Amino acid sequence: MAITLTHYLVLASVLFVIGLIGVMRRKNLLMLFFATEILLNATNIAFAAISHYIGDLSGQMFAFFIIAIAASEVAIGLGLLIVWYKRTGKIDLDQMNSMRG
Amino acid sequence: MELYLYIALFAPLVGSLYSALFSGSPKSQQVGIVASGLLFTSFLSSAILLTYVMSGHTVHVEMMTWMATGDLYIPFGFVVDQVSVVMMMVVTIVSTVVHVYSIGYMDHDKGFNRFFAWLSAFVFSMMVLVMSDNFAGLFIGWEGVGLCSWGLIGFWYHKESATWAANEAFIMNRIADLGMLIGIFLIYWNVGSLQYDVVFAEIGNLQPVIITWIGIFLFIGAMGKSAQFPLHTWLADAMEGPTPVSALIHAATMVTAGVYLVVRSNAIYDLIPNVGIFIASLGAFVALFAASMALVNRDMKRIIAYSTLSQLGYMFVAAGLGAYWVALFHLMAHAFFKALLFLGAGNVMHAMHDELDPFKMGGLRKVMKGTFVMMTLASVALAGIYPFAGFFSKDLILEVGFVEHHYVIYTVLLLTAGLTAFYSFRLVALIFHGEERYKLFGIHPHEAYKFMLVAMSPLLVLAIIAGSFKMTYFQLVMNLLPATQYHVHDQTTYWIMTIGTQLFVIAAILFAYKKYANWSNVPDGSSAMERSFFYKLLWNQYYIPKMYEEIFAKPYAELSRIAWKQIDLKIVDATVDAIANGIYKTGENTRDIQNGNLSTMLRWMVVGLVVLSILAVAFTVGYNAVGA
Amino acid sequence: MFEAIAFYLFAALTIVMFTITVMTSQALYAITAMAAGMIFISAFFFILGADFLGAIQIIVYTGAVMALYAFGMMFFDTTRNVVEKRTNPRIVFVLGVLAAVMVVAIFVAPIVSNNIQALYPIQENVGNSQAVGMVLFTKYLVPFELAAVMLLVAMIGGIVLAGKKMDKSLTLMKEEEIDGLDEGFEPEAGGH
Amino acid sequence: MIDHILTLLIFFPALAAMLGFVVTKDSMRAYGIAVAGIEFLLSLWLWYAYDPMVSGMQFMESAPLIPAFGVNYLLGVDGISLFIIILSTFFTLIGIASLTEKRRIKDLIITLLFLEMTMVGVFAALDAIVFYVFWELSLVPMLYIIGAWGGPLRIYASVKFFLYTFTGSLVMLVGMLFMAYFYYQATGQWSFSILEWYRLILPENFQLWLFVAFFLGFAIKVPMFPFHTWLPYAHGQAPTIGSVILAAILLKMGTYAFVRFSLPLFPDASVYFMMPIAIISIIMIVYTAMVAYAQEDIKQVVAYSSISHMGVIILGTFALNVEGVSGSVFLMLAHGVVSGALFLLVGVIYDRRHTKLMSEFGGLASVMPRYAAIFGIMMMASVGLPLTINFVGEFLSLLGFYKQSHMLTLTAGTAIIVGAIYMLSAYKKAFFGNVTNEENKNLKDLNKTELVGLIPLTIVAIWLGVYPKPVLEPINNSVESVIQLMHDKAQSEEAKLRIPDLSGKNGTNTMQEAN
Repeated sequence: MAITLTHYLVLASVLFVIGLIGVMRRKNLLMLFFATEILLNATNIAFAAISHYIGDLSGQMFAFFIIAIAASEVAIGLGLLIVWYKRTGKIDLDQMNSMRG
Repeated sequence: MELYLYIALFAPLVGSLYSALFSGSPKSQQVGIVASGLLFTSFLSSAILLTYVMSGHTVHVEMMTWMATGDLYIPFGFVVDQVSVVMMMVVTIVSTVVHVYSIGYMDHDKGFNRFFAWLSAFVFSMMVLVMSDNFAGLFIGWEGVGLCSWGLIGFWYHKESATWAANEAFIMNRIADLGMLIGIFLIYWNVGSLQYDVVFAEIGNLQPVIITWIGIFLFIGAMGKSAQFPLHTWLADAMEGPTPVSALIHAATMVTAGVYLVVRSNAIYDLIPNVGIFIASLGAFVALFAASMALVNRDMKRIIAYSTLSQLGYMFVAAGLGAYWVALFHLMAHAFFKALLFLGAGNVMHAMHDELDPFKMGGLRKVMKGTFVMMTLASVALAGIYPFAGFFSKDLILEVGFVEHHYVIYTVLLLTAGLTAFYSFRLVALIFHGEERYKLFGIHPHEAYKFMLVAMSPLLVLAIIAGSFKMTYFQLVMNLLPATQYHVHDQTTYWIMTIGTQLFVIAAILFAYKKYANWSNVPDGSSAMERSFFYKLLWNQYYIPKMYEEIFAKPYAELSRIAWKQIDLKIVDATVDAIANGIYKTGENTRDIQNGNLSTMLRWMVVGLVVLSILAVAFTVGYNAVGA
Repeated sequence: MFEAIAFYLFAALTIVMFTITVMTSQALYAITAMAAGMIFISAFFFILGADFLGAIQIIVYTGAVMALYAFGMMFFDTTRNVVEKRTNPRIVFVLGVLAAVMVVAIFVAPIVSNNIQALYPIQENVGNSQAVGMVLFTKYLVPFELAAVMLLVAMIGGIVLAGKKMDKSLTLMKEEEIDGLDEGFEPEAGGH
Repeated sequence: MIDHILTLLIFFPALAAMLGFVVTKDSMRAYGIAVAGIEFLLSLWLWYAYDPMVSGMQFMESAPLIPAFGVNYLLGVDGISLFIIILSTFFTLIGIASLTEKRRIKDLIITLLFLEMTMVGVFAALDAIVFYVFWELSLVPMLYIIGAWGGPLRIYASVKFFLYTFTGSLVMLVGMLFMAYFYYQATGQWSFSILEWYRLILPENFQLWLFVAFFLGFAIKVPMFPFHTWLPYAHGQAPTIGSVILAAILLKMGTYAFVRFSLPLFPDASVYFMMPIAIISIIMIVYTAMVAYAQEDIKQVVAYSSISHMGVIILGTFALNVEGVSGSVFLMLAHGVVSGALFLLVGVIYDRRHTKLMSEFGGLASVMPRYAAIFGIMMMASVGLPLTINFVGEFLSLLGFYKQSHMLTLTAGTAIIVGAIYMLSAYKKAFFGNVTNEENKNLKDLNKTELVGLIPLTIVAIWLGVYPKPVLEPINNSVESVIQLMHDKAQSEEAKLRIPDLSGKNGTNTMQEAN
């Protein structure tokens, strides 16, 4: 039995769901970051797989850019997180409600 | 000749504008004199035009374009032909007299200058009405006289009754004007033009049903202006205006515009005899109906107003039966003696300090000789006694009815002639004869200014001799109107009819004198006659004004209030507000979503993602399904 | 056959690793599991023939990003268990699954209907890195440069944010003192 | 300069308004009058340079804005828009010249000049997007005027005004985008040019939907029943100048847009919806006239009378023949002049007494004769007396629609009756009778500032009633080309029948030739 694109897509979506669950479940900001990384990686797999099975390099290109974005996100996000932690001593999501409308 | 036409037309306008300039400043005699002078100029020009027309010419000018769009082309065009020149003469003569008279009558009024502005403006509108060569121009004049009538009825605007009457007159006329407007629309879309000559030349080619509708709608217009039933109530109320106004507008000129319209459109009405019969029947009905109300009225001016209404009925009988020239002739004769009657009544009013109840007068002939003579002669003319003007015109209408074999109409008109004589002389007897009841009220009557009486004299002369123009007049208008001679063929019948009518009328006069010449008390509503049903019915004008009030005015006001308070505010507006409120409330309620908790927000984000992707899938599936 | 075995093996490993990342309450476990998961993902790239991408995955993710997280964690108290309030795990799960199904459907639909054409077909005669380079520096040159600038900006931003007032412990200072340090320093961040 | 006169007309007031920020408060009025005066002269020059014999667009200007989607800065005027532009500049001038407002006059004049820019922009725009932009921009200054200088309920009124009109125009925007998309499908190019759209013949079912989308936007602006309730509030709370501009110009945007968009773009849909719209117009005419009769506040009488007259305009527009459409375009001007003047007049009495309730007045004719005279003339014009400006428009509108339906015209014709009823009774309540209220005994008659505003309006109201030709002729020529275009485009049998064919007529250019 050959591995088809569908296998990869199912895998990607399983990972994506894991990421989503993490995003929804986690209250610790650091953990939330991990979950987003999972989401990004899940898509990367999907892109690479599509790229492979269709024979088009655009998918890989997108994966590159996603990695670049992930890297920038981590840099900025962690920076902010540290500043936040230094001011409040907590990185709990439930305590960040200054945006209450 | 065009110059004279323009002078005749625009001299009153100049007079009006000149007077309007001074309308803000206190009374100055010269305004009245200038306005009267300009009116006299207009009269002279009309007279010159009359001689010109009598020599067999007509004048037709087109001053400028008014409206032109699509196929519609309406110019300011004026025509002086055999019919319009007669009207012009009537209008200018009566209005010149009334202007001069008003200088005396309005002597003590604060609004002297304003009065002349309105009065001259009225004459201008009337001239436009009669001289226009198309229906749109006629409509300008038509509405113009309506406006001036509004301004003049409500001239004493501090009086509630006057302004109410003014509005009533205007609005009632508007109802009729709508009919006229529809008539004009019908003509335009079927003929393609509004010029008289084109319309009358083409009208025969149309389908009979369309011609009938045109005739009906134009007549509805005429009904309003000429106060025919059921739009008659405004005329009696219009007596709130100054008396010269009643004389000029509500007796001699404006109210006869309806008759003029029918006469002018004779080419149309000739083709639809059925409508003609209806017009004649309505005319006969109104003649009797109005005369009956005049029998018991105790307001001098209203009695004369009802008499006017009654005479308008006569005119419509003639016009409806196709005797257009007879209608126009009666219009002319009536204008003279009725204006005279009104001006006389004005003198009496002045003398009696605006008292209108003839029962409170009596014996005035001693102090007001001139007025007495004039009013008596005018009443004789109105009653139609030989050789006064009324005899020639009114008896002719009776003959028309007889010759055309409409015996019912003839009988009604004959009866009305008797009633007319009765109420006219009831008025004369009550005012000028009998005991001097006015002394009870401490009034010291005095004769009007000399020049007012002099001003009235031309009307007196015309009221007496107008009948002798009959043949000249007939020669003149037969160029334009159907020249049917109405003669009872049998000589015996003719003489019996004429003499019989005369005797009947004289009997009515004598009865009136007998009953009222020696009246001594002021009735207070306690006599048996005053309590009878018919008296009450007539006294309340058949309860028609009250009915209109109850059926139209009050429900309209109530409905308006409901439309505003209930429908507009409570339904339409409230619906919109409810929608807005709903959205606002939704916002308030969903505000909790934005509670600032990032975790919750993330969850909502996922919900949104799911919804969006479901939509995407659904649309794709749907699209493929449709595409396949 | 080999490919299938590899796929299932790595798939299982990745899923397990990521599940640990999401579920554990120990921050250290989480980061370790995630680093492992990242490496396993690069395996898929190699299987798919995207060698360059696989290398990048290992270098950037496992090398740079994880190192960054590790350094970041030093600032926080990582020995303590992460205590989190749980609300409605069922909703979380249902939403997750639904989202997944939809994502799959969206990805699969156009591929199943086979109406996608390759814009930049993979050339057989050149290696993956070479091919990637050709596309990256021709068609995607502008995005590439932009990404470079973005990374630079992110780097500077990260340094500025995290490195600010490193010598002071802001937790020990009062609110006013902090505000006094630097007016431009997010005055609202405390949340009043 | 003549080549860019429209751009000049649009942006000169805006530029002057911006410069106005540096003008001192005391000289602001003079500055405003000067700017509005120059603008008015420019618009008169536009009229002078306009060739009345050409039925198509003139003074066209074009510059690409978003070439990829065919959005161009496209301007031009024809007989239909020319006079509304002049009316806008005229009323801005009159409004500033007779301004009696004391509060923050500088801001007010600057706002008015901005408003002038948007008004001229709407009427000169030939590109749907440009049109839309100006259409929406016009809301902002008006909102500011109501919100900043209005009465006690101004916030409610202005929010209502904004939400109503904005909702409508959003639907209209969607319609425009669809229209552009259809154009793209038909020709393979994007275009928002109205003139390009004119050439498109849409299938009838598309026409119906698009017509409804456009209709909603226009109808709310007009405002047509049952979307009219924002207007009384807006008028009730707006300062005099706001009401004047609102009634005279802003409402005309809706009716103008009907002639500019709905008729030539969707001839079949116009015929299809003719009767329902006529019935709505008749409801507007009669119903709002009744509501007007019930009012106690004289300004509300005038406000509701506006709605009633707008009904006649809509009726004339949907007569779909030259007489009716010319009449309705003319009536737009007429109603602008008359209702603008009436609002100015109401403002005069409000300035003196700070109340608009008719029961507070009575007998004003003897205290303020000049005021009563001018009010009387304007009232009679509003009632539609011949030889006043309104009559020409009303007569032609009704005449035109009579061709389409006899019974409906007869019903609509009651406008002349009900109009007389509410106007005369309002006049009677306020002006006739004795002066009962002590406060009214010493009211001053019109002063110079007020006369400056009112006398030109009176002159125009009578002049164009007696001699409408200079205005009616260019309108007629442009309308003829619109009608011919509609006839040529019409597909259904009924539409071909209802819209007259003018091609046999001498001197009629079709729109294609003119462009």
